[in-house]
Amino acid sequence: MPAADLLLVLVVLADFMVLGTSRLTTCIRAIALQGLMLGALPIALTQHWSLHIVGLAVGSTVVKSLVLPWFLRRAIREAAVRREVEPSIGFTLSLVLGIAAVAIAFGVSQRLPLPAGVSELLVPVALATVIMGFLTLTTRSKAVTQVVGYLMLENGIYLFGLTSTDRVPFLVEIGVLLDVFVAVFIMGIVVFHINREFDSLSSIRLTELRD
Amino acid sequence: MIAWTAIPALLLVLVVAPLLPGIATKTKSWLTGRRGPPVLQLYFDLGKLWRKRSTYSRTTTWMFRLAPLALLVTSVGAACLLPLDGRSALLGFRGDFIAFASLLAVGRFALVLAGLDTGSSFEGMGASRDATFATFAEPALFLGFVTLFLISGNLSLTGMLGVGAGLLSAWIGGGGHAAPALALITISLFLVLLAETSRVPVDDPATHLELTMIHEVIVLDHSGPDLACILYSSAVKLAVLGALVVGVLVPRTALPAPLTGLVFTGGLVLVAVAIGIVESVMARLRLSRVPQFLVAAAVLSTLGALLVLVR
Amino acid sequence: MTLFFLGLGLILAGGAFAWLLQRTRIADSVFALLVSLGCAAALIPAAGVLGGRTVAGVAWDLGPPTGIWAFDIDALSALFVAVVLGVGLAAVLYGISYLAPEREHRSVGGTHFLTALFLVAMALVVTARATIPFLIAWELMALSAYLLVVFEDEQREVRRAGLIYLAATHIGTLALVAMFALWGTHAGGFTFDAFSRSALPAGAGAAVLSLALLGFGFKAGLVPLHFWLPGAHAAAPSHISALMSGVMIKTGIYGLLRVISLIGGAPPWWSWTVLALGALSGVLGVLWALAQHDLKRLLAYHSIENIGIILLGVGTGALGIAYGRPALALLGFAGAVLHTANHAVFKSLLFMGAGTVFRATGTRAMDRLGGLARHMPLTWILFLIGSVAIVGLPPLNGFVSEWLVFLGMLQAGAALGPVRAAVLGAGVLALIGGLALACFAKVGGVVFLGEPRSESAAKGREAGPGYIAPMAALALACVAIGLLAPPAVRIALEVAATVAGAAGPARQDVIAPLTAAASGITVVSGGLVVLIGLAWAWRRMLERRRPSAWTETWACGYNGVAGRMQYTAASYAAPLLAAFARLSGIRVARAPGAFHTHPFDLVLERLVLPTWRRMAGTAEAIRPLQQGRLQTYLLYIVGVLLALLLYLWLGGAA
Amino acid sequence: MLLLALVLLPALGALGAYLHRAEARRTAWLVAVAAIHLALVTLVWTTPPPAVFSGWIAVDALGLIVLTLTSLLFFVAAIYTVGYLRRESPRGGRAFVSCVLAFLASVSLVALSHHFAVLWIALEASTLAVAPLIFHRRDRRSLEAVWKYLVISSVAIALALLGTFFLSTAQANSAGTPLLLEDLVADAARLHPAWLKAAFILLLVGYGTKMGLAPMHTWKPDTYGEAPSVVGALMAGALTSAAFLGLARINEVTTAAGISAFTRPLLLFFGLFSIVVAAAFVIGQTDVKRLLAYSSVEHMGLLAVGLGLGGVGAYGATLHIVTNGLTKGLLFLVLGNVILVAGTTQAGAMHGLAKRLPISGGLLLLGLFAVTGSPPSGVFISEFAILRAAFAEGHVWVGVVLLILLVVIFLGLATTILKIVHGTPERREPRESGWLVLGPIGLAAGVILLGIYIPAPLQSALRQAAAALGGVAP
Repeated sequence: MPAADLLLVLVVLADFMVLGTSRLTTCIRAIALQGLMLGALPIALTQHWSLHIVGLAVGSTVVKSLVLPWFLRRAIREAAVRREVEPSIGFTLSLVLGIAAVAIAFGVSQRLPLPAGVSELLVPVALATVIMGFLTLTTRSKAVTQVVGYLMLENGIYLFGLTSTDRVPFLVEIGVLLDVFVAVFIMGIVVFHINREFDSLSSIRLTELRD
Repeated sequence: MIAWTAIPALLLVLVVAPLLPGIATKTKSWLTGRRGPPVLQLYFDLGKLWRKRSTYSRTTTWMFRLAPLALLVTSVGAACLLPLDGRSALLGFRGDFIAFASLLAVGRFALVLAGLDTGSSFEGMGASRDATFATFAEPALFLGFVTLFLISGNLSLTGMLGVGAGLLSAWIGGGGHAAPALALITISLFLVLLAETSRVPVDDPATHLELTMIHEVIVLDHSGPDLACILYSSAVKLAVLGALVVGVLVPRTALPAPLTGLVFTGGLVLVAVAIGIVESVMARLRLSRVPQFLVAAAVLSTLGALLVLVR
Repeated sequence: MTLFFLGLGLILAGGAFAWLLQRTRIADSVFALLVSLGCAAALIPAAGVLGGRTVAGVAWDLGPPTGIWAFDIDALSALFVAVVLGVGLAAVLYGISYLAPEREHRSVGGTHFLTALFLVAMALVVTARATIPFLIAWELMALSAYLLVVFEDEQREVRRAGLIYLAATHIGTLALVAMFALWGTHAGGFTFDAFSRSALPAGAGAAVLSLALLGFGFKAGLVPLHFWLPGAHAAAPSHISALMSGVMIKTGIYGLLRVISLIGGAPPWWSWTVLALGALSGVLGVLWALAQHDLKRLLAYHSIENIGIILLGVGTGALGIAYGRPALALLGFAGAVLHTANHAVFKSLLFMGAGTVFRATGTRAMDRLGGLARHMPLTWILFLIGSVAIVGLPPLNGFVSEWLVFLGMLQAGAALGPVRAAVLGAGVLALIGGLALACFAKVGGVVFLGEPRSESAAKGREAGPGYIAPMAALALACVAIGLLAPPAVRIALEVAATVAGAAGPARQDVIAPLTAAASGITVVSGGLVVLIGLAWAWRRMLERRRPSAWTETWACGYNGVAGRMQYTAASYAAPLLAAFARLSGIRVARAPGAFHTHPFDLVLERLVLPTWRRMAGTAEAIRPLQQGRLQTYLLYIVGVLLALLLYLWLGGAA
Repeated sequence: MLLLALVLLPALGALGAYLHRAEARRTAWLVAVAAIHLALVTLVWTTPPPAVFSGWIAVDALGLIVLTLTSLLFFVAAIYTVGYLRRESPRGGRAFVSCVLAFLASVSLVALSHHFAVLWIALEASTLAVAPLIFHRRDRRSLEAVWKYLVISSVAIALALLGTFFLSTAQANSAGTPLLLEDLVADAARLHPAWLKAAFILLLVGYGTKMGLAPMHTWKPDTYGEAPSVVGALMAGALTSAAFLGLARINEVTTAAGISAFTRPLLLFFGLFSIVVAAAFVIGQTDVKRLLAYSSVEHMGLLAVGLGLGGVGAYGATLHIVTNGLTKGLLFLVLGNVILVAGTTQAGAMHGLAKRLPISGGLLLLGLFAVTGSPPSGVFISEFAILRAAFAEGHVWVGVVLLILLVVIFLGLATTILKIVHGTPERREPRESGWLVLGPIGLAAGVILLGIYIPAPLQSALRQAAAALGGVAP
């Protein structure tokens, strides 16, 4: 159990890293790190080993900490985009809101009746990650950061999914993983096109379509 | 439905009609200290016009020539629908008062079209005014009939004014507020008469300025027998509307037959005199005020109807 | 009913042939033949019902959700079928000639097909006995009419008029949809049979009646729901104007009558409302007509007026039921249905006349017309017959129905209680009659009499028999109904009896004396015709003895008359309009030496369009919601999520 | 096996299409696959196949309705695509056909899945299959559109995944296979209500976004505005219906669990709010495709309202899936024809369509009247049922608001579309290509047929589907 709790704390720290940094590469590194923790978590949480758990751990690790970060890095490599511009609410406020998110997550989890045998940290961390994913999505303007935010959101949900690993069949989890993989893959392609199409030094607004 | 007994009274009206404008003019002359034309002047005029030949404008069509005849037929037709002898009309049926008003309207429609047929803007002007004032006179006339219907409970003119109307008992305080209502509509009908027959204060038959005329200006182009028809029809119309006023004011069903004719003729003469008096004491209204005058008549009628309604 | 549907099928087939064969020479003849046959076939059962026979209704069960499709012809339906197909046939035949000159510019065959569809839809509207077929027929009618209105869609005005019409009719249809939905929910079924068997609770009944007034009121064009009507009628080709004005708007009246008969009467408040709306429509319709300079717009406003008169009848009849006076109900409804039929005949005639004038001169502006009587004598006589009829004068049909409406309102006065107040409506009807007379004197005088006011008016020549014959048929109908008042009145009363639900001796007590009284009308009208005829013969005889002289118009010393010097439509109407001040709906522009009046629709331009603009403004104001930033869009989702969680937290979780 | 074939056929077809290099062969392939798929669907109607994968993949009335609609629309779209690709040859045509087929596979899977996780996977897959199609034109605007679509849809679908997890948590104490629809419904009484409600909320937001319920509809105008018309037709007709199916599935569970009092007001609120938003944005809208997008928002709102009303409303909503799908397909394809000749989506730049392209012009007019619910279109019948439900279930105010909004939307749609249909055209076009009008004519015929008569098999399917959603047939 302590290993699992440690991993969960690291997940939250990775969230804060994304929120606090201005460098895109750091963002991607943070999400890769988070992916690594998520890959390790099924193993740390489980009481009885099975092929299901191992497969999930390997799959997650490969997709979330290796393939996707690599792909995102590639997507931004050609354009000289390295820095995120100031988020619309400022880095400090982002971090403060992140802390608030953690607090809310812990508060809410107190009230949720959970099935027995699940780490007490798991649900709050999942919720906090979801919220901070949303925070990233709604306050950052660079496309890459938004993909990172989406990944955080997915990671939070994945974490929640771990509460019911033993009830959700393996096939489903692989399907989910595959979908996320394809989603980010396509997003990456679009990010690549965005970076090529729009002047990379100007802040990317993408607000031509409107009423 | 058809009462042949009404024919003598009808003939009487048709004969006496041209006398009434003469009496009105004479009264007015006397009151203003002049001698005035003879009472029978209209008969002379009609006779003279009858012998002449007509002159037509090349602009006009058959409408222009039809109008005087239509006017004549409708005026006489309207007379057939009134119980002139105080008892029953030549032709009476449920809702005949609507036909009465409509017949007068047919004549007017033809006359207005004839005015426009000449293409002259003077006659167009007259047509416009005639149509305008007649429009406002219509509700007053109908509401008068409505009041009569409410009092008598009958839907034909014979029933409203003649046999079975019970106007006499109404006048002497029979049913509720019937007497004041009858008084109101008498006034209202008289005002309608003034307007429909183009007398002061709506129109001045004696005027000679085309821009101020109404009735006279429509018939500017009519001549000879056509004009005679028009003048005679106007006189008949005056007599018919006068007979209506007399019919309301003086119920004669209780009188013996010979006396009825006498009273009736006397009543018509009185109406003519009243017209003369009005003409001598009032000036012609401004044209834009005339609708108000007629609306006032309609208001009187409505008031009359309301008085009977709320019994 | 088989014959009826066969007839409708023939009409549709005629339309289809007109479309498919439009490049061939026989298209028109085939179309005319098939439509004539179809109308004749479908009219046979209707005539039978009016003659006292009964027709067995039909019903097909198509299963839910469209349910039972029932059709039937009772006396009310029969009268309207007669109106639809009788007038419709004349309009279609007229339309063949009327559209012939357009052949080079556009697909005339398509228009003929739509006209046939329009006719069939109207015939189905008045025979349908269940919700879904009724609404389908109703909408087919509305939409085919729309497509016909925008016949000349290259003109901006036409498109605008079409759009306004479409908007109005759609609102009306939705009101009816709501009405039927509500009614069916309470009645437990969607056939008219189910409606008539059920008793509505008071609240639902009030809602149904209000929605009926709204929905059918839009179609009928009563003030203030009339705003689509003048534009659409003016924009449509003339035979379509004739159909719309003469027949289509009457389906609104049909609807009201049908609803009354199904519910079994309406409460007093509703009847009074109808009566008041009738008075309002009548007076304002004719007043606004007087202000118009465009011949077809003028006629369109007269339709509003006549709808007002019809509604006075409907309101009186409804009052009769509401206050338990069957005689009153019979008279009111009889006036309404007879005037409906009459108006269909003479208004179609007038619109065709206007169309003939338009074809001859190329303009509908009255102030560019004049003097057409000389070169178009037949058109003029037919138009005059229409005019006399619409003004409600003897010896024509308009007089008969207005007589009935008058009698209805007076009959109210004979009763006791609050219903007596309806008698005052007679004054309003009289005013309407007076105004209508003034107005049609203007139309006839300005358009046909005097001197031409423009080159194009001078060029006008008499139209061919293809134009004249259908108009003559309608004119003949005007004369026939006018002179044969007793049978017309009897049929109207029988129809009214089906609406009022009156039966037995009570009904005969009313019908017999009234039919007798109507023979008085025949005497007056016949006498009028005969006497004027005699007077004319006598006068011409006299003229032969003393030949008349021909010269210029005297015109108080001016030398003759010139077209442009004549009194115009605007100046003719000015004193009357001045008396009504702002209500008259004209904008006056004065300049030294110039005086113009511009008529405009008070309701459309002061109420409807501003409301629409305000709505569009509001819509514009919330556009920034969709302002293009992805982050904001995501915030919406987060916001919704939080709000929902809060909802769960506060209320739902327990 | 038949059920698997319905999914695998287009999936393999997608791969196969990618291998074809010649465009003509690819489109022939597309039409062939579409036709076979449609034939298979017909087979499902005649001989209902057994469920596979222990009930995960099965066919029921509601799913069959969505499946048939999808297959039918797809077939029409495939025919249309033949004409479309002839006129406008896109870069990357290979990916186009493959993605379209992948879309068919995923939506078929949605319709057939009786397992919430499979449902989710399939819906997410359909989202992803569509994305490259939106980016078809490869310009800045379509780039922006696809980006917004991807992010919003992905976020929403992620929420739906969370909801699915919640659902499985709610099921912790009950028997049966986790997340299997039949088991959830059968043992609904023992679901944990709080978790179920939370799951419903998340699924409502998630699938609601995919449907395009306001205020989560924001991707719709951009996406529909930039996607090719064929794709628009498929998305507005089939994809939204599939997303609604997701919502309907959870609704089956909540109805069985007896928490309708909690879910129905939410459905009513989002339904009406969507219609309000659609009304506001339809007025004065000059871009025809965005106009259709808002119309789609409106109809999604109607579906939600029908579901939220229950009773006959559920029946109405089920029928509305079909009628709306056909109508949307018709409108998108016809407007596609317009855009092909006009070269723009701005209504101001097109006029005189009735004379320029008489068939398309007539169809557009018909589509306008159909989509606004004029009788005798099928949309009218379904809307009428929903309206009846409003009165019958005691939500009179819903009915009143609905009617007023329908008027406003009609005005907005009519103003813009009639501007296109009427007027004088700039030039006349040669005869219209049969490929481009055949499909829309078929759809129009279908829409009108449904307004008059509903065939017995469909009728009984609708009845069953309505019953599953806790409603009744009229």
